[in-house]
Amino acid sequence: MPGLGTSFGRGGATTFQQDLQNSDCILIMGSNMAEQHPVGFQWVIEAKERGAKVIHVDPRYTRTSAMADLHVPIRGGTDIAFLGGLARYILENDRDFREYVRHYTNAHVIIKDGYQGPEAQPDDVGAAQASEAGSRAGGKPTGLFSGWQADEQLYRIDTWGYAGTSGETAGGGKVQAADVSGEQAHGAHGVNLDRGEPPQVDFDLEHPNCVFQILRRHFARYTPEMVADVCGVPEEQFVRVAEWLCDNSGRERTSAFVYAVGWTQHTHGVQNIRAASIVQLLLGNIGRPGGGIMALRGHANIQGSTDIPTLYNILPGYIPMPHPQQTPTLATFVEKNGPKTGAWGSLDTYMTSLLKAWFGEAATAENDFCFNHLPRIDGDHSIYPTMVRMIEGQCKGLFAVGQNPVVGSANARLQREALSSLEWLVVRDLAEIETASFWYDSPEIEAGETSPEQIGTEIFFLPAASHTEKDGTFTNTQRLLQWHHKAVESPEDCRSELHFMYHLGKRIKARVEGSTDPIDRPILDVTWDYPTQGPDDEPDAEAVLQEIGGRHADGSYVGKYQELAADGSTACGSWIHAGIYNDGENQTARKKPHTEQNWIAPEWGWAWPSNRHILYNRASADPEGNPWSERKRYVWWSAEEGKWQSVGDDVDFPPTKAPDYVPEEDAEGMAAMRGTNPFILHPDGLGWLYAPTGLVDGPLPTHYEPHESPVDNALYGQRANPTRQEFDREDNPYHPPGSDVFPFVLSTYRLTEHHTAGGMSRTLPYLAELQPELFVEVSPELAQERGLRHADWATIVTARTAIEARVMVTDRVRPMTIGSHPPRTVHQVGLPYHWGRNGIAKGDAANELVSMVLDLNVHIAEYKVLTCDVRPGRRPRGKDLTAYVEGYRRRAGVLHEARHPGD
Amino acid sequence: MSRPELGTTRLARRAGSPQQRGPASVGHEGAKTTPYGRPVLKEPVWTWEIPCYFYTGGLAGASAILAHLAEGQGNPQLARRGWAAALAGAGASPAFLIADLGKPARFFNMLRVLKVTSPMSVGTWILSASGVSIALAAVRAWTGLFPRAGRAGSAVAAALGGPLGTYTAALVADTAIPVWHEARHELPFVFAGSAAASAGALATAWTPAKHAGPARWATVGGAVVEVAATQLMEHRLGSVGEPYHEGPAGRLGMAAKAMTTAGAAAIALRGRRSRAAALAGAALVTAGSLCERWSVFKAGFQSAARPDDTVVPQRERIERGDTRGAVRRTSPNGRVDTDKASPAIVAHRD
Amino acid sequence: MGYSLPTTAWPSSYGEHARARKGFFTDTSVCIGCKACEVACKEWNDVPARNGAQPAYFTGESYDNTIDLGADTWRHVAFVEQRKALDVDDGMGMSLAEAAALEGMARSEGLATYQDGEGMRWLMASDVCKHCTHAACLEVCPTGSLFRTEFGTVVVQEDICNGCGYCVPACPFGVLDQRQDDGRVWKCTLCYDRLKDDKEPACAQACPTNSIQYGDLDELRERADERLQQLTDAGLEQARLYGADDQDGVGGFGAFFLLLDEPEAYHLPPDPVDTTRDLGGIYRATAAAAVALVAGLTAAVLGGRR
Amino acid sequence: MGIDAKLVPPLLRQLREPLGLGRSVQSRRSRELTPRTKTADRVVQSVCPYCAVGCGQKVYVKDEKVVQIEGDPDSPISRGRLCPKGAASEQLVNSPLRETKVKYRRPYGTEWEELDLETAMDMIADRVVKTRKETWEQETDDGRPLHRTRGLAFLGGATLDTEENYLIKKFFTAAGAISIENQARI
Repeated sequence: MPGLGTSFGRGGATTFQQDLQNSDCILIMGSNMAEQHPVGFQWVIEAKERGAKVIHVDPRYTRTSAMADLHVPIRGGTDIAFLGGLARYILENDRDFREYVRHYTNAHVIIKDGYQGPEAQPDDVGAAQASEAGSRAGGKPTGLFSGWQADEQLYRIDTWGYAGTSGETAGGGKVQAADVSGEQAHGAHGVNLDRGEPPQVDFDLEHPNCVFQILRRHFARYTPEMVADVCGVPEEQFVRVAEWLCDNSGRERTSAFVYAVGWTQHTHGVQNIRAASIVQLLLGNIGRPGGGIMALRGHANIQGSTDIPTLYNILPGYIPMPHPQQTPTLATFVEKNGPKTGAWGSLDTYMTSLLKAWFGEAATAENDFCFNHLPRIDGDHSIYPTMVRMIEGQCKGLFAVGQNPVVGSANARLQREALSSLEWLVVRDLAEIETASFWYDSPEIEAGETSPEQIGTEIFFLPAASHTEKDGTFTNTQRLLQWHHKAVESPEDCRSELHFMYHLGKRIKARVEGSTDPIDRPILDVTWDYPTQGPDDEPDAEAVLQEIGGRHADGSYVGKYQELAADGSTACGSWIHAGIYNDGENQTARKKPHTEQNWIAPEWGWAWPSNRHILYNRASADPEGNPWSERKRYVWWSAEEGKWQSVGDDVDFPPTKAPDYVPEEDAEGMAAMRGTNPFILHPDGLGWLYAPTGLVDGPLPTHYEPHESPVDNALYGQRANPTRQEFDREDNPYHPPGSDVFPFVLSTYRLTEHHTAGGMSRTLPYLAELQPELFVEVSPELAQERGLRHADWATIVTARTAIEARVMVTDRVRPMTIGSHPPRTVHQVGLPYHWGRNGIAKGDAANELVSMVLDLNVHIAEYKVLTCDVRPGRRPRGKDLTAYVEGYRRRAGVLHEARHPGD
Repeated sequence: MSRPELGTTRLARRAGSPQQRGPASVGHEGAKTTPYGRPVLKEPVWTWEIPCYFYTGGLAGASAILAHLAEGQGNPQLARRGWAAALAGAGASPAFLIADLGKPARFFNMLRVLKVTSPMSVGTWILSASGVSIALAAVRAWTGLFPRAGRAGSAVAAALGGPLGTYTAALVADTAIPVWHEARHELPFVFAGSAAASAGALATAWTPAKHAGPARWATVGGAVVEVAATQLMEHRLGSVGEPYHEGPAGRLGMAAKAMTTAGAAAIALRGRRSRAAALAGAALVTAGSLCERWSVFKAGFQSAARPDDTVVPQRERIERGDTRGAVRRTSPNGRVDTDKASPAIVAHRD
Repeated sequence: MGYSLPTTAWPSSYGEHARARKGFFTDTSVCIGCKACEVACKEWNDVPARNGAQPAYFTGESYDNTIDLGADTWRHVAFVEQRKALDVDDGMGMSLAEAAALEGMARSEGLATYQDGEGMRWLMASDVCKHCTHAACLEVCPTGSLFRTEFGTVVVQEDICNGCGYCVPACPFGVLDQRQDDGRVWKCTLCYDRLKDDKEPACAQACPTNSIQYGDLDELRERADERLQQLTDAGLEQARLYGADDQDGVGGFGAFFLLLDEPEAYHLPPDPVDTTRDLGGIYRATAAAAVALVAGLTAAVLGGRR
Repeated sequence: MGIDAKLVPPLLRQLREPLGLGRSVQSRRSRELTPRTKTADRVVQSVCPYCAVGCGQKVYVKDEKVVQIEGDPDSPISRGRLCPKGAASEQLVNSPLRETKVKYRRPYGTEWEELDLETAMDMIADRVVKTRKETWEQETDDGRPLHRTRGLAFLGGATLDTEENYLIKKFFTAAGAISIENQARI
């Protein structure tokens, strides 16, 4: 989501699923939409029926490919090379939507002189640390941006900014880098511009250091030949994709991109999305009907759980968590985190309202609205490092709520090690998942390495309520909150999380009552009085939603976020959700049939922000405010009425701000936003082709090989993402680059018939029978090479462990021919990851094989590409398995030491 | 559906069958056979009771005719034994059916309706009516009670004997199973011959030789018809008849022919004079008749499991132009391609 | 109401109670093989899963692990992986290694390959009971359990079925089967109960891409003709309708299909026939055999006197 | 048609329909069949809990039990359609493998034990309070505020409701716990 956040301002899909029907061309990449989002895929079919081209770029031929006009097989992990190739094709052939690019993106902004891109030759860098990478690369450019700190393996980003500015958050330490990245990058906090104007610009796009020219240089070597060499995509096929996209973009036509975790689960995941954003901005497809980037989330409320996060580094509405160095007071917090211009210019109102919602009467102007009640983050406190801290005995208790890390997280064995090291563990789920049963049933117990008598974790398994047993909202993949009504009471001990958290909070509050210890003050002050109902004293979810949506001091509901105040007169749990109780009505519970309203269906649920369905839709009109074309009419300026009009959506722009509005000197907030700038959360109101801040691994996407890859980087001396987050531990061993012992590329994925870690599908007879056993998809060529027999067993091995699966020999998986001198074949292997030891459909978990190595921007693991070996037959059992894997490690020379620069 | 042995699947178990393709590519555009060699049809669900019932039904029907004719001819020894055999057959038949169905109520459920489109429905009514009339005739034959009803029963039973002895052929012929349906013109004669042979053989064995002349003739004549009709059927079936040359159906068919021929020969040559030959011949013919029914029964299963036997003849019909099949494609100019008319559909339709 | 596409018993036996003939048009060109139809059907009709004592297993038949239609699968999605341009014989009896080697050779000789984007297609099709205009299962059913409903569909009445199993081999598509535990025969009812409340059948309602369309059969046929024309115009010459006409061996299907290959490719018979259409001939042959039996025995009795 | 068809046995009804293929053989059950969506006590609009498409669901309740879940035709996103997982939602709710009682495993224990829900909640609250106190970090070495604990963590699934996430984030943040994470990372 930072990929979208840094590019456009908000960390959510820019469009909505129904709008896909308006597309003239849909590129599905990093997503297997027909399989993972079958019902959403109906809108792709609708587009196809209207004549749209559908392209699927994916290593495997899937059910999505079967429906596409063109399936382009690609070597896993090379998406940036492909997308960068598209960017180059567009730029070199003048196929960009120039007027859109000129006015709505930061193409015209001039970047600091000190900026140097990854095309620099080792000698140019002048930094000693890069020389090693350069010498190893045999004359290839370094692949490093300016500011690389080899000793810390981090960038100092002060050379990346707009020329004439100085507000970028400085790099220079993992600690701080994590602060400005990730979900916090939503809106790119921290860039300060006077009245929203970049200081140096060139609207002719000719200045050598303007973004447009930097972009051209950056992608100059991403030629079709290079794409073929790196991705294994034949040139003709690549050009066909590029032509289809270019032909179907511009004034009259729009193309849409669809992605999912096939782009995020990489050590360069955020940059995959950045690359797509660049292509879509160049083609002028953002903010327009049938355009946009549709991010497909995998869970009912995954968008919602970042909007109102259960994430360590943000508060509701993407407000950063405070940091001890930067933020001794609320004022400094606002100053450090909120740019003066754009929608983030009002951060003080959002933050104060949040604190009022949380601490109520106790939050006063005198005590900084209890700002100091908030805990501070000063490092990576995300889940993977936290699991490691459990192993080290520093983290003692864990709530695993509706989550099954033993199956769903990378390096399942390490996950179990962490759980075994806890003092106490609370598991809440519908069925007894593997995370609850690891202490008596696990591969380690099977191998005789441990036993229940050796595991000291105290475990509470609490049965959960199902979605039919509680009121509440899910935020779907298009930011739409939909209320689901309670149908029945939950059985016996089953309770909702709302019930659990509320009553646990009550108990904890009771235990510290009367305490004078200052550490208990926040608990005593937090507002915790929600009406309850029913036999189980279920808290009223509507009351919670009302708190989220916000109230004025007089108790009336906040209508929109612009009403929020910094003086404590409003309380609002999440500023982006302000207005969710507009007119006293639960907006999310609106269920007006789609047949009785326009195709956007604004009266069904409620989309944040302000019920907008296509974000940045100001961009669907030209700078003067007229629709780019009749065919793509969506939002336009009506001079007669002095306000913006739309075909039925909410306009993502101040409603009466004329296209010719120019900010005055010293203007702040939204007043500092020109009438032509559609990306109102960015301090400059522009779509960011180039991200001067917000990302730790570069302002532009660069092709790097995955952490584990059989080949070298054909473009740069730097092999993999230099900032990737590694865990060099004996229990998390990595494969050496290009290891012959692990010669094949493995990708994990999902199937239509199952759900994620299987807790909600392997337990159901009707789903279990559809895909009863784990299987591994291999090409006929690989089957021949390794002697694998169709439908027989195979063992898949990594340095982590070995698992077994049924063999699916299929033409849908093909070896890729890459490189030209000489060409070489890379075999790819597909492995769905749903299985585990419990339920009806049982099998080994694919994530046993995956190592913990993360994208530093967001701390997401690289599930999509790793290397492995595949052998016929079942895996060894018991101690033999340990010896078997140990043999592999020995032969591969797996060592536990930090990587070398350039690797 | 049970799990096959570890590491094998239905596909692997069928290794070597003509339907198997490389496991990677299971088909090509325009495939003429089904992917994975999967059958188009379902195998029947019937168990061992059904071929036994074929036999007992044939026995009852032919025995009733034999007994009735023997009555008319003044051969009460043969008649009484014929009625007894008919009664045994008519009694065993529903018993077998009920065993197959699971409970008696399920048999009587068939009397809920009378459906001429269903040979089984018609047959059930025939069997029921035969059962009652055979019982009456048998009571009179053995006890002399209810003479008028018995006489009527005798006539009715004889009249129904033919259908009772042959309707099971119609039953199996009216299915989609190629080896049964394509033999629809021959199967009734196979079953008729078999019925005559079975009834004759039982009567031959049981009736004093002096009175058993008609029974011996019936046995020999029935056996000849059974074997000849079977040969003709197999010949006419062509490749669809392959199940009769392989597997259980093939072995049972061989045994049937051998035993029936040998038994009939023994009775024809020595049956009148030698009690032992009569008994042995009767036993062989009876066994042969049972085997023949089992062979037909098993052939149906084997035939259903062979997708080629279902698909290829259909495809040939289409290619010959006998029928257009169930597929329609538009012609290049967009008009519907209907130049090949399908044959008129006859018989009882729904 | 005018009734089109009549069957023998519908609408005639229902008089004013007859409703429009309902059916399915399954357009496999938009089937994404998600199996929602299989699950929605089972869920609504309480059809048992193939787990428990005889658990489902990995069949290796692409993504199909439910194998075929039967007592416990009333909707079944077939998956057919096909090589297109690269026509390596048909792989008969070849080992995997041989097939792979041959394919490798084909590539080295410059034939079209998968990476050219032309070498692969994956057909998916949701199969179901055809609700034939002339339905052999219904005709041969001795109990009247199978019957023609007021919607023109063919339904097994579970309170009547006695498990005789006659319909199982009678069906030219192999749709019906017996459930092991209760001995009765089960198949798609076209959600008879839902139809009575004017609700769409569960599978059609669930189908994400509208591959399964439900409605009045005559309208569905018109829609199918249009669709076929549309696809043909778009150059998809493999498209064809299956069971959309009265002239075929079962008098047209109540649930018909748009396919992208010959029916055999989907395990479907190219020329299915309601064998009861030959029942006249069967009865004649049987009657002749019965007469021959009587005649033969008469001859035997007469001959046996001597 | 004069006589009430319901009272006449099929064989006689066949007088009107000799072939016995249609109405004459219809059973009483078939005649009176009613879908359970019609006999349900109430129907509630819901949202599918699986992926993030956000399909509308209709939940039918009879005798306080969910008897059917199907697509909501009113939804502009899904238009009444569901995928296999969504279509299996009724089984999810009424799953034979669903747990409905608290289970407790003591340290080094070899078996699950029964535990009263209220007791379990009390025990969990005790542990949170204790762990929090033990692992509290008040300030950095140079005296800047930290006000936190890293001694306890939360990992949530992304199938939790927005309101639930809000209470979780709110309370744990107030309690100083910062490792509050969810599926979005996984």
